[in-house]
Amino acid sequence: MFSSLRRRAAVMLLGLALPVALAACSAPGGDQGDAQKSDGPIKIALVDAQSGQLSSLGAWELKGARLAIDEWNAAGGINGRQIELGVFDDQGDPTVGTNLARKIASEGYIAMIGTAESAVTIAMAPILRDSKIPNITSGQSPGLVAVKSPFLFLNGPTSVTYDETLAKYIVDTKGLKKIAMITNNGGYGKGEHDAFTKSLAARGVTPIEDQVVTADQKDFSAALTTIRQKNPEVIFIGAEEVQSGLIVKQARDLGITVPFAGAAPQGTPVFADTAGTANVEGTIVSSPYLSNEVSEASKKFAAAYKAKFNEDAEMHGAKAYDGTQILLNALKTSNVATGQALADAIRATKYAGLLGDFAFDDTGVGIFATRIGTIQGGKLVAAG
Amino acid sequence: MKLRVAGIAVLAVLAWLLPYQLDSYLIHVANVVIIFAILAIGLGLVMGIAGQINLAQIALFGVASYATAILTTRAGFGFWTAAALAMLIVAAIGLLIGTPALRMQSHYLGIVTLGLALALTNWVTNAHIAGGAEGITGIPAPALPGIDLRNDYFFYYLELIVFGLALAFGLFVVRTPLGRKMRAMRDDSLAAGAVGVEVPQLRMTAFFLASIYGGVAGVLYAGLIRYVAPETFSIANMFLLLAMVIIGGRQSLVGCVVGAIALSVLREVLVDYPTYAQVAYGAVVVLTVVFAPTGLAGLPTRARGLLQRWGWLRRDTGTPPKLGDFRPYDTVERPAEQVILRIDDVSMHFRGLKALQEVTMEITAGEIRGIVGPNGSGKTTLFNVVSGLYRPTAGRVWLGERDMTAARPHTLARAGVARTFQNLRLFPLLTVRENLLVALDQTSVLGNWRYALWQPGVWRHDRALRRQADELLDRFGLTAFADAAPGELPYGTQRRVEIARAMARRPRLLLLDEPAAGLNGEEVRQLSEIVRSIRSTGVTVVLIEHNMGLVMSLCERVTVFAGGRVIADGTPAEVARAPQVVEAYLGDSAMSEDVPVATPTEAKR
Amino acid sequence: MQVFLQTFIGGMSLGAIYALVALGFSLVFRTMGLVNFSHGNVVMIGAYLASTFYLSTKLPFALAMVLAVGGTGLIGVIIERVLRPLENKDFDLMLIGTIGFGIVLEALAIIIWGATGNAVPNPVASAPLQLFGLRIRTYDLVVLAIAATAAVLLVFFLQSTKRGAAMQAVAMDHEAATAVGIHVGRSNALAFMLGAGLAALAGGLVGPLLYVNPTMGGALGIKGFAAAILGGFGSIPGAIVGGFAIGVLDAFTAGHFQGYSELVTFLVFTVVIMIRPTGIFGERTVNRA
Amino acid sequence: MSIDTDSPATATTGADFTVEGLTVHYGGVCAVNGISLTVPAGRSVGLIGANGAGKTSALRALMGLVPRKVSAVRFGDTDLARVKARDMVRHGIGYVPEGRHVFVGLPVEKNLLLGAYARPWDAATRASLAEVYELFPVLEEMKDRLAGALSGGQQQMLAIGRALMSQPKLLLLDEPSMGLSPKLVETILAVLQRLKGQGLSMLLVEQNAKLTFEATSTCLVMEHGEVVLSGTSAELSHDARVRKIYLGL
Repeated sequence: MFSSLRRRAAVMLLGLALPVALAACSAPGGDQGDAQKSDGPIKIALVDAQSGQLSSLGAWELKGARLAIDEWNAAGGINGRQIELGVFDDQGDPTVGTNLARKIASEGYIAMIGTAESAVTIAMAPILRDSKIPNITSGQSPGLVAVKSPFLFLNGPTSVTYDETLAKYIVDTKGLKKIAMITNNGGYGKGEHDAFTKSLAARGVTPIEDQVVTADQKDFSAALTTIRQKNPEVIFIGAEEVQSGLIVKQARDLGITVPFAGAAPQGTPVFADTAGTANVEGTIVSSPYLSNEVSEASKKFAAAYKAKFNEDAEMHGAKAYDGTQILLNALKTSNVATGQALADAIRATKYAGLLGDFAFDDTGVGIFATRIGTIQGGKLVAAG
Repeated sequence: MKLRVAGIAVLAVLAWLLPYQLDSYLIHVANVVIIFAILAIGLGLVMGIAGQINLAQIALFGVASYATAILTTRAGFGFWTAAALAMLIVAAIGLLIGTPALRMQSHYLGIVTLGLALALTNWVTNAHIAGGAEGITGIPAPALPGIDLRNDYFFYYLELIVFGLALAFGLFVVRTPLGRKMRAMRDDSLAAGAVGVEVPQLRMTAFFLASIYGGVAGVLYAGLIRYVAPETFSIANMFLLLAMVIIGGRQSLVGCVVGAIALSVLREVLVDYPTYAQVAYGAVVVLTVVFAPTGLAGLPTRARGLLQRWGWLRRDTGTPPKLGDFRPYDTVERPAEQVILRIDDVSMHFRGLKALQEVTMEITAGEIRGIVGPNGSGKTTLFNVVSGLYRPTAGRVWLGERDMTAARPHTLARAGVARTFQNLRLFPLLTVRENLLVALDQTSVLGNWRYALWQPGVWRHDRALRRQADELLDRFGLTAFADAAPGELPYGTQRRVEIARAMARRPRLLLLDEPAAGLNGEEVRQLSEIVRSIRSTGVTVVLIEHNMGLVMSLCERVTVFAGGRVIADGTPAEVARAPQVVEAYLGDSAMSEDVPVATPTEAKR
Repeated sequence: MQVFLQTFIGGMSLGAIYALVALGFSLVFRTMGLVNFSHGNVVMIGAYLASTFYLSTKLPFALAMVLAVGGTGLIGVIIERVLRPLENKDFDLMLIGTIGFGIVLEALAIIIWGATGNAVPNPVASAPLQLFGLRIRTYDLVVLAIAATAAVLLVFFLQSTKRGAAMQAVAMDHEAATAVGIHVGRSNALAFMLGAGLAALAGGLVGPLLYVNPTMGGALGIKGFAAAILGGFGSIPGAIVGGFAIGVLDAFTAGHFQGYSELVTFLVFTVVIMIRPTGIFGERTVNRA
Repeated sequence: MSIDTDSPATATTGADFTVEGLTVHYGGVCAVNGISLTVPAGRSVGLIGANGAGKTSALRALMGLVPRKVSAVRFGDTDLARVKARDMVRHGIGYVPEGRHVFVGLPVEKNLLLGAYARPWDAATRASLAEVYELFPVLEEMKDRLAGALSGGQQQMLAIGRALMSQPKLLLLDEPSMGLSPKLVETILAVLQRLKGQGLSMLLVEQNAKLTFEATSTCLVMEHGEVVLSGTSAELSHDARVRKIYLGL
């Protein structure tokens, strides 16, 4: 019994010792550092939800990025090299995101576009920073800035900008002071809540009502009735498209007639469809990309988009298009640099895009203005 | 045995060498897989081993990662300090989530654990301290002297060691008293209570164990990903984990691990088609429960069975083992004549049915009492009242001087009441030896501290129990069947196993419910010998029996039941002559006169 | 006071949906002794079918609902047929089997209809009623009326029809039911079909109130199941009362605890169930001990 | 055979019920070992024996409720060997299970109507119902109560009434006296005698020998899964061997 035990122990020890000895010679995983070869295609990753609830955002972003890359490739690529877009599905799950961050690092991608969900991007950021892969995201949460990664860039404004512009319009321009808020406790809603409250506070305005709902709440009678009793002049919404639509629909049913105000989600067709077209009339929207008719560039973009994908362009596609353009410009100016050099090149890029004029600061934010529009006759038009 | 050791060694070496084959991404995948495997072991323990539905395992995992994240980033603790505190927190939450299991089972437990899991997710999504929906970034990497655990390769070895320990501990639990009791409770919680298993406390223990595994996995996760967010602990991931355990085979911890690895790999292979992966694993879950309830772990057994049926594999055709002779106990002096069991005016009503009506009887220490009566006259109900399965509608039950009316089955078992069941309630998935071992173990749930602090103590205790079991097997002539599943044994042998199991506790009072049902003549003779020997050690025996020959020859006194009442009480001869008894049985008092009455000792069979 | 009443009305409206979902749970439990964890996903399928018929084929809402109820009932039959070998054998395994079906149904919905979902316009165009400063949506009244009708019809079916009585008899004693000539398997299939039909009714009605997407089944299923248990599992009046109780509880916790409403709802539910495991109408219909 | 039109359930058509070589195994135990029996048309046959002798197993196997091996089951010219348990009632076999097994959560009248499940619920059914109520007046008094709230004796009457509702040509009864007081046993006996008088074929499985002897014309005695004695009820009621089997004396 004992001798067999000893023998077993000896075998085990040997089993342990062998790999340890091997490990001493060479650490496992010596495959890293196979830097981008200077020929062959330039590999860029697009990480976004291609499945799950956020997959429509992912699909739009993919189209925007694809459009930009196809334009460059048609024009001969960069330094004669074609650009290859690898598409990865994060399923809207941050853990999957962290896996993908490692995957694109190990497969030699030099830059990443996406994701549309701040939580996923935040989860990926430390790994991308360690791997020195610049990332241009479509998220807008102030939390992205708080990550303080020199490799993380935003292709649009943060909630702070959206809501500062909105507060300025509502309070300063329109002179509305009786403002009620209804926001959800999800990542997006919470960012909106904090940013808008801050912008109001800077103007000495306190919301007359501040209701928080859960991200999957369906009935808002309690919150909306409380708001109705306070007789606000405008109601700020911080929630995603569908939930915002439900809130507006129920508010109208409860006899609330005042306009709603919000950021990008309130400018989308999904919001209008869910709420009912009549119900969203007069909604005030703060967005860097109000519609495809905003400028000559956007008209051109929308036409190309329509021609390629046979559907109307919208904001997320435009954001990804801008972000990809910035990345490709930086690659061109830096002679296809990678790592820190590429990040520096992006930071130095000035680009007049669909969303406005990009010029990045140290926080990775490149644009600090949005436009105000209102929904009139079912269409989002720039406010006069 | 040698083969198994060699297999384990080969697997260990392969696992140790695995990183050399993996690139930096795949090693990360491997790290995540190991975490899921640890979680699956925990879920396997609570669901497969202890039989408690737990849909909050992912939430426990989340609690530990969040606790680690909050304690490191907000409170500034070091990683390992935070991890230790997180384990305490998750254990407390595990006990909390397990509390409903004291009151409810099955789907009730399912919805309540699911609800509590959602409540926890809701809390982390809201609480400022938990970072809301964006979660918490910047968890410091765990540090070990000289090893950089930010490196996924080194983290792999850390995980591998923890996983090895976790699996070994899990298997250790399953094979030692605690796990045996949990398996017994899963197979038949009623019978488990009757042999002294503290069922409610054991359910809590199962949840506690699951929470420890959830905690370990959660801490590792926090150290690996260094980021936590609510989505990771979603219901979808809970169902994925459940699928791993079901597909792998919930009753085998190794099966759970295999399931976890298989599904994780499948998910990775189908990473670009997550929806189809979902269809695939959902469908496999359905097919598994319908066609292979034991999962992947049960496949070898099923395959062997199939091959045998097709004639490709020879059946084991040695001579079937034979039931040995019973070795009588040493006789001790008969205890003083005192009342050991007093049933005082007990009534038991079920809705419209009055199963027992004002039953009063006394049983003297050291006697063999027969309880007879037509079907449905309330005999088994009386046993159920005495052994604590039912709480009587009225009346009291006294064991010696103790009022046991409201006692739970395990309390009664620990006070010296043992019983068998009319329809045999052996634990079907335990071997014969394990059936006895469950009953032999007298330690209380609190005695399980040894599992945490002094495992050699457990080991030694288990060895002692096994010696006792061997002695008991030998005494009852069951040695040849020690490792067989009870269901494979002849009926008469199963009956004997049940009596041996009841005797394992060295009871003062043994209740036998129709011990001779289904036995042939020779077996009945052996039974009567066994019962006499048991009595000769000072144990009081009460038996319900329809085999009147046995009752007449064995019992000193007989109590006759009819319609929930005691209609006669006396020596067998007296009772057999009593007109009300004859009427109750044959329905005809006239028949009692024209037949000569034999003396009890003459009766044979 | 006004907030209180308006909140109450809001809770009643979703409560009616929860009640319908709970009815399906309870019916299947009462007639088969089975908890169907895929019920929520069946609700989702019903919602998709109804909205698809309503939106893409431009059928009248009522007709779309009827078609959806029929189509979903068929899914119920399939689930029952696949899991039939486990009936009266292993309850917990069957429960896990239904979870597996739920996973498959959700994935199939994504494959067929996409992951994003769609909004369903309100089929009842008239303006909300005004009553003492309270506003009641006309569609809510329609939902309440349909839920009430469904409950009444169900009670009628169970109490006054041969099939209904037979179905309950099967759950109480499947052997005695066999002896009087009832085809137990067919009866169970019908029970499952009705349960799925009720789910489709709930799903179709909830579409215009909310939004139809593949994951909607999770929340509706869990809340509906909680409602059924709260009311007393297997009890028809219990399902109705439980549905409204969960709806109203939800509405009020949302009002008082804001973001933490779900936490409070489930804690309240757990405590209630711990104290009274048999629910409000605590009849012990099927005892598996 | 004469048909008594006043009786509740006697559409006796003169068919003999025959079983040959019935064997039942339960988890390794042979509960019934190749027994054969015949219930001649319009007659009642008793199957008695101590508990555990295999009577109930035999009856359940006859119904097809448990797996069995059997060479033949015939009812007149009809071969019932392959008929499923749920279809036995459609061939005129009524079954009163052991331990009553009424549908506890349904009202009494619903229980009775379910007995007629295989027939359309029409005027004829109402007539059968009235006949059952006539036979068991107490059931009519209790018709809206839940069956679970009835006493044991009432449940037994309900179980018999339910079986009669199908208008069986042969009634299989499993221990109708089980758990009943002597007075109730008398009531049940009276009912069985009345049914016997009406010419309904019956197979009565019983532990209560006296009840069986009085309710049947011939009897079989079972022990250890086999038929060990048979004869007319009158003969057997004076046979000491029966007593020995029962009381072990």
